[in-house]
Amino acid sequence: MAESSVSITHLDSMPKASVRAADGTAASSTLGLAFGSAEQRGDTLVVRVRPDEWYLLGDGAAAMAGGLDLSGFASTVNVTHSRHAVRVTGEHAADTLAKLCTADFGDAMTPNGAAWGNSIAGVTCDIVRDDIVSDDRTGTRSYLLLFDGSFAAYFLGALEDAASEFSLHT
Amino acid sequence: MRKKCSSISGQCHPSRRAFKQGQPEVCFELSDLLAQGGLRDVEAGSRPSKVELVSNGDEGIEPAKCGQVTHALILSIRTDLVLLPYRSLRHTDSMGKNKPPAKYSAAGLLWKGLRRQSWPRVWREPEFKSSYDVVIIGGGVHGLATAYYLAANHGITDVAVVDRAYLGSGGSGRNTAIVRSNYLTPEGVAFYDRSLDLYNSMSNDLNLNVMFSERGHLTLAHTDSALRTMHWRAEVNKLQGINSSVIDPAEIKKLAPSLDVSTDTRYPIMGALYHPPGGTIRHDAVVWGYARGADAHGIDLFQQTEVLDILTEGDHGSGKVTGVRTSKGDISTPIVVNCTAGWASTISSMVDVQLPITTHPLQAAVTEPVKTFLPTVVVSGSLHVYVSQTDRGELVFGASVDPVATYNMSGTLEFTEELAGHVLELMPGISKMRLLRQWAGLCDMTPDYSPVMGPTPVDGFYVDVGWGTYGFKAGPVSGEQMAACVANGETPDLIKPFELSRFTEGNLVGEKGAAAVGH
Amino acid sequence: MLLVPCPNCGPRNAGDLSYNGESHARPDPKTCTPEEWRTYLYLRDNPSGWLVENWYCSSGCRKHFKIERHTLTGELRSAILPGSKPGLTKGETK
Amino acid sequence: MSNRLPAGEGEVLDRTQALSFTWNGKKLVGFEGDTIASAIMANGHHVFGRSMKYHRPRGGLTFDFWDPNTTVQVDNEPNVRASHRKLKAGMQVSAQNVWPSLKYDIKAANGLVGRFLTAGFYYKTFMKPAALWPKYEHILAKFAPGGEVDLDTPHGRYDKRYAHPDVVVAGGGPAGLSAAIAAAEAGSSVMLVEHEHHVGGHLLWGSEADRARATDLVAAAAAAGVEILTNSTVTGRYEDNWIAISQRNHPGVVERLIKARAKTLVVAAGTIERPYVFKGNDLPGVMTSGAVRRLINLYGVKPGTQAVVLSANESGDAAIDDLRRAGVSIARVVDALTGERIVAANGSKTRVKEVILDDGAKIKCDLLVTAVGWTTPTSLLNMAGDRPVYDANAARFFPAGAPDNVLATGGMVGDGSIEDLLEHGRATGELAAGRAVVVAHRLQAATARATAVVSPEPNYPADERTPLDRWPHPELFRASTHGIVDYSEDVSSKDLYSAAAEGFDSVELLKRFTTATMGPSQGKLETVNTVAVLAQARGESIADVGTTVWRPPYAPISLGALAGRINEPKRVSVIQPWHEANDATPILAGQWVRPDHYGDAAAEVRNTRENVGIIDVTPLGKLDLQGPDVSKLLSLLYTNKWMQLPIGGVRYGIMCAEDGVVLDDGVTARLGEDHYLMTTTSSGAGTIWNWIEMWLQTERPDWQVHVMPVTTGLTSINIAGPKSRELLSRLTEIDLDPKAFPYMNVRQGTIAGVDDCVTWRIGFTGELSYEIHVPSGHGLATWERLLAEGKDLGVKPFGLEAQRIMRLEKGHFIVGQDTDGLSKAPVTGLDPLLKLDKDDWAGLPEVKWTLESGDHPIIVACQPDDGSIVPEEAAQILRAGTSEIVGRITSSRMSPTLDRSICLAQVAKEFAAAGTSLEVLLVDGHRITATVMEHHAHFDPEGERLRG
Repeated sequence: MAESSVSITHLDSMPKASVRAADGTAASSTLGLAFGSAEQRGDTLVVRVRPDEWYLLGDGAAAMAGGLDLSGFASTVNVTHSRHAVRVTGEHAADTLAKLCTADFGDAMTPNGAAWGNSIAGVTCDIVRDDIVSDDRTGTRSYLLLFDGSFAAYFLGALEDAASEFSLHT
Repeated sequence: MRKKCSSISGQCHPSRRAFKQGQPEVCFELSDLLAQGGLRDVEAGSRPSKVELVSNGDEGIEPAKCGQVTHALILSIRTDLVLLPYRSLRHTDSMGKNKPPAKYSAAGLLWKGLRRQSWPRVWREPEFKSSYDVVIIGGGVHGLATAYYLAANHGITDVAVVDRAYLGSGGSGRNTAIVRSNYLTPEGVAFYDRSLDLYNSMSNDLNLNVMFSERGHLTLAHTDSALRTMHWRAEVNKLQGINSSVIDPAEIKKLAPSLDVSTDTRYPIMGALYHPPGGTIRHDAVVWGYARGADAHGIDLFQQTEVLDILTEGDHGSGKVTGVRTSKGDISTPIVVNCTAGWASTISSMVDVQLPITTHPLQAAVTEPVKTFLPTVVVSGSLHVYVSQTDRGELVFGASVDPVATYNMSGTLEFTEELAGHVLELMPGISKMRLLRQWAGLCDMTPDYSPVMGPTPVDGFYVDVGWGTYGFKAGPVSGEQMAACVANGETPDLIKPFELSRFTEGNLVGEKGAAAVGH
Repeated sequence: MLLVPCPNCGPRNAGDLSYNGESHARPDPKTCTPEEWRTYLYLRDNPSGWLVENWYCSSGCRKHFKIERHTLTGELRSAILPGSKPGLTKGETK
Repeated sequence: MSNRLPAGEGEVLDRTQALSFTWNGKKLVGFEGDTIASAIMANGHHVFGRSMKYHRPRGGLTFDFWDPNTTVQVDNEPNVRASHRKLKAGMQVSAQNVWPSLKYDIKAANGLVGRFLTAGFYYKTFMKPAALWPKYEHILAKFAPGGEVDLDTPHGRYDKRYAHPDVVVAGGGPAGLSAAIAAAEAGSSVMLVEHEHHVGGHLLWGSEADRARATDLVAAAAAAGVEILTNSTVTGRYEDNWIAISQRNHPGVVERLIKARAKTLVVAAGTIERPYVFKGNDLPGVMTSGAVRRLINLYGVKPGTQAVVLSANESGDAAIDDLRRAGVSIARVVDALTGERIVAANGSKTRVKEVILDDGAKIKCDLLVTAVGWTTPTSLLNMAGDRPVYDANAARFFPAGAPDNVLATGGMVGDGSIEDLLEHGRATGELAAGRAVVVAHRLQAATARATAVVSPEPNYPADERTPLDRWPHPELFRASTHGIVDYSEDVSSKDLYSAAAEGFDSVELLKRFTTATMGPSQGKLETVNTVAVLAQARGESIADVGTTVWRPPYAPISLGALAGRINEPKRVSVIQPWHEANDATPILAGQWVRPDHYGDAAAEVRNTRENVGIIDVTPLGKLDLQGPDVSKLLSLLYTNKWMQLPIGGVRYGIMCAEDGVVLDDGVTARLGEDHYLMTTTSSGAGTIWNWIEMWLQTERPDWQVHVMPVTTGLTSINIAGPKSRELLSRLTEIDLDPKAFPYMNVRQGTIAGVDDCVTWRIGFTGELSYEIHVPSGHGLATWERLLAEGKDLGVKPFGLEAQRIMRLEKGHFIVGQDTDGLSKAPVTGLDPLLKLDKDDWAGLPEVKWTLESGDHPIIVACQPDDGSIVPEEAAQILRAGTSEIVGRITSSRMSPTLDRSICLAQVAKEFAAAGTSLEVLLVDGHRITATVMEHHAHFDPEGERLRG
């Protein structure tokens, strides 16, 4: 990734669903995962972002949400338009975010597959580390950031400003 | 105690009282100097040849010939020579049992300088007694002012003031020394305006220059709702006769040219509440002035004396005070006044009086000095910052209290970051100035942004607490009123709205109205 | 900045959470006296020492929890989610 | 006259790079690597400025960061530390605190006046007459020390970053380097922070062997992966090892603040050489041994020609060697270890001339070097709770009581050979690394992550380091004469004596009264001497007097760096680009930027009342509520009843805080059996979300409700006006017939081709109106469709101001404007909404008691009798003919619809009856009358228009 030390991509049309489900419900056991982790299932990234909330991200989100058994105390909301997604990728992705966020982006605390909520540049975000694994098995750091879309113009500006000391590609 | 005092509190000028009581009064006029065209016109080197001053030893200075105009000497800090005509000096021998303090004056300074003498102790190191009429807990402005006025206004001098550290070690020495009276409610305005009056005459009343700088006070509004609140305050203020009005950005720029009043900022300055009588004061000097004054009246000040318990008889939470247990020993007393901040709940819990208080740190910081450029006090509620520049050139900053309740005064990095960000929003040109020191004080916050003053369910236990971020401003009037409250056994009208009972009765003070409106 | 041990998210900077202060039991609004209700509303122990207080992990798991904190030293003893047993997480102590 | 020495082995200069600059307007040349001060000194100038109070000329004292005497103005930057800042070509450097000029002789004034200007003199004078104090104050302010701020200085680029290193090492001397290397070799991530421009500490100005060792250490640190930050300072240590680092040499930024959560902090700040207090100790040419060593060895500057050296230690002895090598003749070595002392120094106005010894000998010289001992800069340790203890044998303070995650090493904790210091540093680094491993483990274990490995906790390593020796050192603080203790504050030991005699005899009172230690070096040089002089004055030992606590920051940090990039979050709706393109005047409402108007708010009102208008109300807080217990939740939080709301119904409600004060209001719709959509005020959205979560999680944990904020997900557009039905019907298949879709109802369906829209019929403006909530990806297109489809109907956008006028015409109150922080629900006058017969709701008891007492103000509509006058919002309402406040105008506007002024006001209950005449005090002081109206609504009180 020499030509691009950090890149910022606004994924504004990515379908997203939120599933809330209490322990012991069918939806909870179907989605599974430990709190704070993410897993790619087919074309959907499943993220257990809070103890009782999952994000379903990607083209299969609606279908997966629609297919859940919502018996018991469980519900879904389409958050495609509420939560915007930005992907920050590259060698300096973590360095860029470390200028704006208190989180420890090191492997020990936030390994690939980690998911957590944190404020970035004053905006509350849900962060998913899902490194891009290329053919030669060299992972490239990548973070998916979900945040309230009304902040988008400000937030992208702050990210790009932070990234500008590295070699930024948008 | 419940002694009645013949003088009506606040009516009698302290210096007149002092004269009546047979203490020396020294004053000197500079009107001659003014008549010559002011200080700038005084020629360098025009030193008078004759000086007539006689010392009466440790008690300060005394002129050789009372009432005779004697000229004059140089007091200069550099090349400006300042003439101080020294006249109308009177002295009557002190017949009172209290030894008067050394009189401070320019002439005294000269005299001591000429004779290479040092000044006597500013207050005594008293002997610890086992009994007092009144024990005041807390050696800050509130406690010392209460002590001073008990003696000065009510003749009650068998009083001990105890402090766990040194005098003025708490909020009195940690605040940003801003005074003003442009509050929202009529009761608040009346109260703080009396305080401002006392501050105005304090240097003379206490014979110690507290360096009151009436430099004007600007409270900025960045939103239409904030502007509405400013108008509200201005209107209430004006009805109370307080000089307070809302001004526009152009006028703000004239008063404080360093402010960015352009409209394209994130927090545009839309207007400000301007309060010309507001200003700054040397906070330590106020503490020392009251301490010295109280001491001169025979009141005993005990530093490094911690209150361990308050002794009572009768039921918990409703008994009667009998004494105080301190780290230096027990004192029997029927009256204890809690004048603490940061320990108000702890002290009150000794007599099972629960207070509507949570304790939060309020942080402050100061920059390296630069040549003065900011002539007024600037406050922005929305940006949680207030700033003034001292005569020494340092910018002094304060903020709003930290949200997390704590008794820890170590200060945070975040405070300095937010402060700097907000200050640079207001004054973008000072990014190269450097923060020199940060510190914190403890603020006892109440639900209605107003203090808790007066008696409690425990007989003899009085409180003067809950001063939030505005305790320093209120120091003098609180002392005056608490002294009246203790001496007369009834709560004066000026502090009636602030009694503890208002919380269980549901009569909160309206200052919260402004604090909760808009941002 | 203080590290606050969210029982779910682990130690987090206090600035990432919301502080809700001292815990007080809510009286029955139908039967309480004005004094009881206003004690609940306004009066606080405010100890200079150990205090059980409420926090909200507003940017993380969005759970309310309690911690026991020493208001003078900053030391933390435990973090508790509502309904769970005390002593769930040991805080970092100084 | 040049003081530049021939090139030396250890110098940090690049003599091939000559740099020109100006000093007080005079053109000088230095070299790359010079500090500003070394360059000025090399050019033969010895006076850098004048002292603050007595305006005595001052020369360099320590020639390092803490030098109190070499602060200068550089271009538009005040207070630059010339002994630390590297010289750059083109710098315009000038002396500060000189008036009228650096050379002006004020000897007469300082000699004459000094004794009158004792510490605290200003407290004792200028009292009378009071009117004159401002003039004095004005003059005093002219004496303010420091440089000048150029208010047009642009905000340069400053930056910040967070870091999570295992170990931060503060100080890059031998012990710090050794600790950093050991920690890194043990596997820790390490940041080594050095205040000066090079790591190596005193090795850099030492022997050839010392310099070689420094080079080896730096190479070893680099090899071990230590992140070395030079020209950077650990400025603070806050709770839980939250470390602030000011980095002044990061490319592209002026200064950068690094905020590091260190698992262990190693403090290796070394020692600071203490000045000696004696008469004449502030003459130019009097300096510390470290100063001459740095000048000669690092900067190739000859500090004088003939020197007297007072030496009590090896640093003084080394300085003697350095001076000899530099060709400075040694007039006399005063060996403090054998009891020799100096008494005073005399000088000309610009230079020391002779030194008087205690045997009466007078030695001619132009340089007096003192080596009298060390101060331990425990500042960072103090911030961690350490309270240093004085050791009389070693004549300095040593740290005591730092927490386990803060370790000190090096000269701060003892003395020894370089080998001893390196060994102690190594042991400290290993200990720091070992403890960091445990802290890291605890952090991981406490953070729930599927991938976090939680193994048994490693043992917490105990501190088994062999302590460094403490070498004996004579206690040398003050000679038999008085001299300056605090150079930057111009406080002498005599001042301290007299202040103590006056009763300011505790360290804190003394500091406050004299301002000693309060200046730019914050007591790094002065505190210990201050304590020592106070101890002398009190006749006590230093240990009894105690010490003072250094407050952060360790060294001054620029406001720019603390501010960093200014990131202030801003929110906009997806329609904002359209608003901007159409000349909307923006208004800030909390974080939101919204259109206030599009040029003429009154015209927008008229068009809406006559035709149809649309407004972007996206910031309205919206919460999606799902679950079987939502109706119970609504009943608990709103004052009115919610159990019977039918599907498709919309209801208005008021929420109170527990003290009965109005918290928020809004409408909530029932979309399905267990599905509701709640709206809140724009500013209340976040608060209410947290409020609901608090109730659900802490008070009603058994209730099943899921809350999801959807404010941004739905773009909200209100279509208002008599033609709104016609307009909306062109975009939707939803049956808009009033019978099918009556007032206060909600429908879901497709609008403008967009599925999943929610439409409710409500009427904040008082007109027939529909509020549509469109998935925001389609918000802008829908807005544009409405404008295009409604062209023939006269559709126009309207902004916040027009909406506010129309709501005022309808008499709707705004929470936080017409109510305030004390307004309990009965103030709204909406008693029918306050259901006291419900078992519970937030704030119920206070509302009940308030209603029972009847003692509360109330919101009324009123109209000035002269309809052309608009009383200001906040105009006070008075009891007629008095100045007693009985209420205030809370909202007021000129109504374009009624063509007269209209108001809402809060008044005391006795003034609330319809027809009551109110006396209103205008801001200009005039009083007018206004009449209380029967209804809150000034316009269409029966609501025929909105129900039509």
